[in-house]
Amino acid sequence: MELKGFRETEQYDPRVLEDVNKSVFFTKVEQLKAWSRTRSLWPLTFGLACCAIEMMSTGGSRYDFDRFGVIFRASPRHADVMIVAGTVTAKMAPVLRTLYDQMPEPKWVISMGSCATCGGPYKESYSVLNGVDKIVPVDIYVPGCPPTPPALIDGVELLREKIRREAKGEKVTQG
Amino acid sequence: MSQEVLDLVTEKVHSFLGEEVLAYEEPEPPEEPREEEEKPKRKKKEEPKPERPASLNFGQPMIILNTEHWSQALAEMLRDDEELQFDFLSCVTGVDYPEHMEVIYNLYSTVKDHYLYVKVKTSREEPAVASSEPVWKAGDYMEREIYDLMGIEFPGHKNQKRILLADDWEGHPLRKDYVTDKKALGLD
Amino acid sequence: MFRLLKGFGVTLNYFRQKKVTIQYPEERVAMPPRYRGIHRFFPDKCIVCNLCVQVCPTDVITLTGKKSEENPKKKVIETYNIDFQGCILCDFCTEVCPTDAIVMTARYNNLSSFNRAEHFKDIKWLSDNHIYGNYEESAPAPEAGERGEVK
Amino acid sequence: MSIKTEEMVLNMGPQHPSTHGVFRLKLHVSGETITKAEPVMGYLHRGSEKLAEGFIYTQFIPYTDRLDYLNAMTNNYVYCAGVEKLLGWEIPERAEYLRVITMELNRIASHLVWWGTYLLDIGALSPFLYAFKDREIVLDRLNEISGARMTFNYMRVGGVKWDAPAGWIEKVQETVKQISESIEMFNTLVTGNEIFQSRTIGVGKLTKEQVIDWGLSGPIARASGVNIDLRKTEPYSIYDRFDFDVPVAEEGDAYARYKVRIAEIRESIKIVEQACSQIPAEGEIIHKKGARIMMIKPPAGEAYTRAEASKGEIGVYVVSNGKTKPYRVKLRRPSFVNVAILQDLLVGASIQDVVAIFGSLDVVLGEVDA
Amino acid sequence: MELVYIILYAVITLAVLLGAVTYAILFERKVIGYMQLRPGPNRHGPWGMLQTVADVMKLLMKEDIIPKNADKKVFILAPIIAFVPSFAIFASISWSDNIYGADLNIGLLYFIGISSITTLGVLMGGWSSNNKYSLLGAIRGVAQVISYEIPLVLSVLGVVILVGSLNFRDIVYYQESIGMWLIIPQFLAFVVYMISAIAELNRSPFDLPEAESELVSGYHTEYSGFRFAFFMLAEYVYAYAIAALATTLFLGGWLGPAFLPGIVWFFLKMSVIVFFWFWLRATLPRARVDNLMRFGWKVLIPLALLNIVITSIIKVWMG
Repeated sequence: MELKGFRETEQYDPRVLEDVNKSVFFTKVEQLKAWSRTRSLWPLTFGLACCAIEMMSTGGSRYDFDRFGVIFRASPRHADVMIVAGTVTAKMAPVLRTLYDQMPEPKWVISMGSCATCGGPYKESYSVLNGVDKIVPVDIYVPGCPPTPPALIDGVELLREKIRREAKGEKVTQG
Repeated sequence: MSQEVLDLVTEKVHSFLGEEVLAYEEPEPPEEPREEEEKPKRKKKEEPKPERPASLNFGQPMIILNTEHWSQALAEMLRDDEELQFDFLSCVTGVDYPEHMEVIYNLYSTVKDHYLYVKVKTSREEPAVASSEPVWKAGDYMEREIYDLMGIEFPGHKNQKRILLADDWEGHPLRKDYVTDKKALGLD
Repeated sequence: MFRLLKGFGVTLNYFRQKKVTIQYPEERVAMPPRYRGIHRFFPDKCIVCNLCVQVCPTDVITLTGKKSEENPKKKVIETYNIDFQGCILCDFCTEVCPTDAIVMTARYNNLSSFNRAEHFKDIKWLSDNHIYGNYEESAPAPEAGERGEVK
Repeated sequence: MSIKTEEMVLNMGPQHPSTHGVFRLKLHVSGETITKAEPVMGYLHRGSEKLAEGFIYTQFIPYTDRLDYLNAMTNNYVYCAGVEKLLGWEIPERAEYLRVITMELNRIASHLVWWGTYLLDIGALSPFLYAFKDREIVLDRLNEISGARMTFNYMRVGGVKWDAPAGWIEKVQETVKQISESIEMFNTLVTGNEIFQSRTIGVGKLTKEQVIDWGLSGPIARASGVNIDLRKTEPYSIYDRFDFDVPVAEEGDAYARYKVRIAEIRESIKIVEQACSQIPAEGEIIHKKGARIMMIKPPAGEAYTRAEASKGEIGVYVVSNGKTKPYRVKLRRPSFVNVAILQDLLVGASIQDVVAIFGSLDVVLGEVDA
Repeated sequence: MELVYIILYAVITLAVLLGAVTYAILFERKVIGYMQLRPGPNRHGPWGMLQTVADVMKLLMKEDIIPKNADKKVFILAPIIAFVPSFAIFASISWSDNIYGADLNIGLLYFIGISSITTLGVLMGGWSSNNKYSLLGAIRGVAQVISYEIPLVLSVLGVVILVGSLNFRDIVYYQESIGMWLIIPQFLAFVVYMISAIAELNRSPFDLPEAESELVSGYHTEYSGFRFAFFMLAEYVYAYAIAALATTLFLGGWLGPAFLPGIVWFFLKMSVIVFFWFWLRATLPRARVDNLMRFGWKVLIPLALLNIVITSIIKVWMG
């Protein structure tokens, strides 16, 4: 949706563009949008397994997700980013997809931990989906089993970078 | 103490079902069938003997029944008998062997503080074991789980349907012959 | 009613107290030396015994060896890969390693990526990974019969 | 004129903030009263038991961590103890002490999480953060000894993996002191609070008969006057060496369960303190054969082993056929058994109490679904 | 010419209020954060000053989803109905001796009348979403507001009897003339007012209509983007309005030592009240629905009536 703006940005004089990028007040609309989006990433409270507890710890006092403007929302309609924290099973996959569809654009997905990334310890299991990227597009993969809270903060930080870079018109790989 | 419980259970089961149920032609004296040392076991393995239907398993009494002998009435007897009072169903396990299937009930008495393993054997072709759910409610979910994962039927269960897997799942994954094909399931 | 009011004192007391938050990206979260983070690999120490591959519950380690040039009886490692996306950090690979060729560092951060294929770490990445670690403790000396005896 | 009324079916979950994971409750509601409750689970069924059959004995230990991820140490323990029972091994004394200390620390952490999340369900924000703040310091200790924050993989068949690092025991003593100070604060903030009491007293009442019939265990059972704590009634490991009480309440409501859990944290602290002062300074930490993790081969046989986890009786039924891989591992997960009571317990309750009742059972979905 | 002033006043008030509300949200997050031993938002702008700005901006640019099953017209109208009255209330508030909007003779009546409309927005939102949680939240919300509107109005009546006017400025002048804030003679009314105000605002411990753990997000579960932002802003604006009313009625409005201008005193008093609400939120669990109703009808209303009786007696006594 916000991809429309990309073409226009290339017509600026690169020197002007540089100046524009430096200052918040002269920034292009896209980047202002990106700024507000990166500053206010609200994840959906979507805990599946062990990683969910680490996700909760990240919201706890020691790491305090709120510092970054990250507050958990219970309703998918209010959320910007879905942190898939835990094993996605065959039974859960359709539900996850529904929740993703219920989220308003623009939305992002962080795959937290081995299970969500590739099935992890349960990749041989008969009921586990090997990678949440099979049902929803994933933006960031956070490795670990479960990833520590700082690792999740890193993941969110990286998502921020992705949003910023995409607003500038760069293409960030998605896989 | 465990030996006494075993004797008591054997006696009660005998009077309930008749002498032949836990009968055992004795090739050796019944004392100390299985102790915790490994050594005698190795020997056992080489010359397989018929399993003792009433024995001590790691110090706890265990009786082995065939599925036709296991019934809700027997379960009720175990629960309600003054001297036994196995009121707490601790665990229900299903095991799939090449020739047969087993359901193991681990019973505990909160009053008398003693244990019992009840092992019920059933065939692989049509596995069915009388449900304990009407007797111990705890059996409800545990038996449903076994039905779900191993495909053992529990006649008498009020709500026997899949619990962990989706309702339209095919096969019973915990059976030894179940092949996990994630590609076919659309999971890989 | 008054017990309820006591609670206000508790929260107000916390209001004044020092905050426990670690300002993470600026401040480092110190993990203990034993912390199981991503691996480090020492190619010189490896004797290509394949134990780590066998013990890995999620089969994320793959390796190949080749004959050593100096000593044809010995094998040296050629490729060594850990597919970190599926690694559960159980530490079994380092536990069975007779020569401590594979160890776990306490590194947990900056491992996220845009692409899950980037979690695939090869021998070069693993041997260059020495940011911080816990590899001063050495495992007990392996028993003679242990190597290659599995299965 | 008659008004047509209709029974409403309310679906809670599988993604709902207070089901703590992926659990679904199908509630048939007439007015505000629940007429039928159907728990639907399996959204996190990962097939651990099947996987166990493909692993050598030790390889399954990390998977037990991921069942009840809040109380992984006891899961570790019960599985190792199950295999040790088949093997008939003696566990070195120091290892037993380390096991007890870590298990009890983990129990404290688990109850703290429960305390925080339960209060969050009830609608209080801060206790959640206070609980997690205190849990962090407990996790720090466990992290120092095992190298992980939640999925410890600390125990091995025959002992434990690591010895305590230098100065760890003293740190643990310091930590439990801190925790017991926090507990005082928790009591001031919550236990006496009239709003909290009005939400929990008399809610979700369970009788002694129900508890035994449904096979409930752990704090739920003890809150209904069933005095079963396996650490006391069937002392495994070295629990018979410690002097501690089993908190029991008679009321059987959510508030009683709350009180029992808070009291259990205190008892765990007592055990940890005693274990820290009794632990032998030196010694083996693993059975001499246990260190060779690829070589564990219990003789054929089967046994049921159980232990007291923070949620209740956790059991493992291991069937060995004398090979390096288990023939069958059955896990008796306390949450799975405990959650069954919801069908009975919720009927007649009103919608507003659902959260208070469900939360008071302390269910972990990883454990329900295995 | 006067029209220009009116419009100017409205625009300025709106802008200032919106700014104030964004900081109210930040203030809440900071206060609650501090009570939970964490700093709260501190990354975006100095001291996290731009946090709420970013939040609101992001919400305004989010995709606007109207659920397929929703009653479209009502769904769209609901946030507006919730939002507009909460701003309209401020027309009657008198910030200081010389800064004020409409000097209404029936200021209090206007305030209470208009503020009730917000509830309609809640009901419409919950109803039109066609979601069981939203509906339950809305029903709870309406039941709660109706129950607590009565003690709220009754508690205010004491002040009205004492002052003999519905005009906010008169009420403040009266407090100036008797030399004390009305919180002292009307303490009972103040307590009743504060408790029912919390229920009116759906704030913790009476936040049942949007109880996160029970009803996901209550009546605005299905709302996304700017419509949700409207609900959120309305909630905080309304909170400020109620605090402003409390300041005027009980805390002497803009009165205060002369070293600070009146409007600053007004804001300070308002902030204290708002801080108190945040403090409540950080401390207390959520009340039960039936207890809430019982408390409203059986405790607060009798108390408010008692207060009226006592006030009347005093009034008659003093002539």
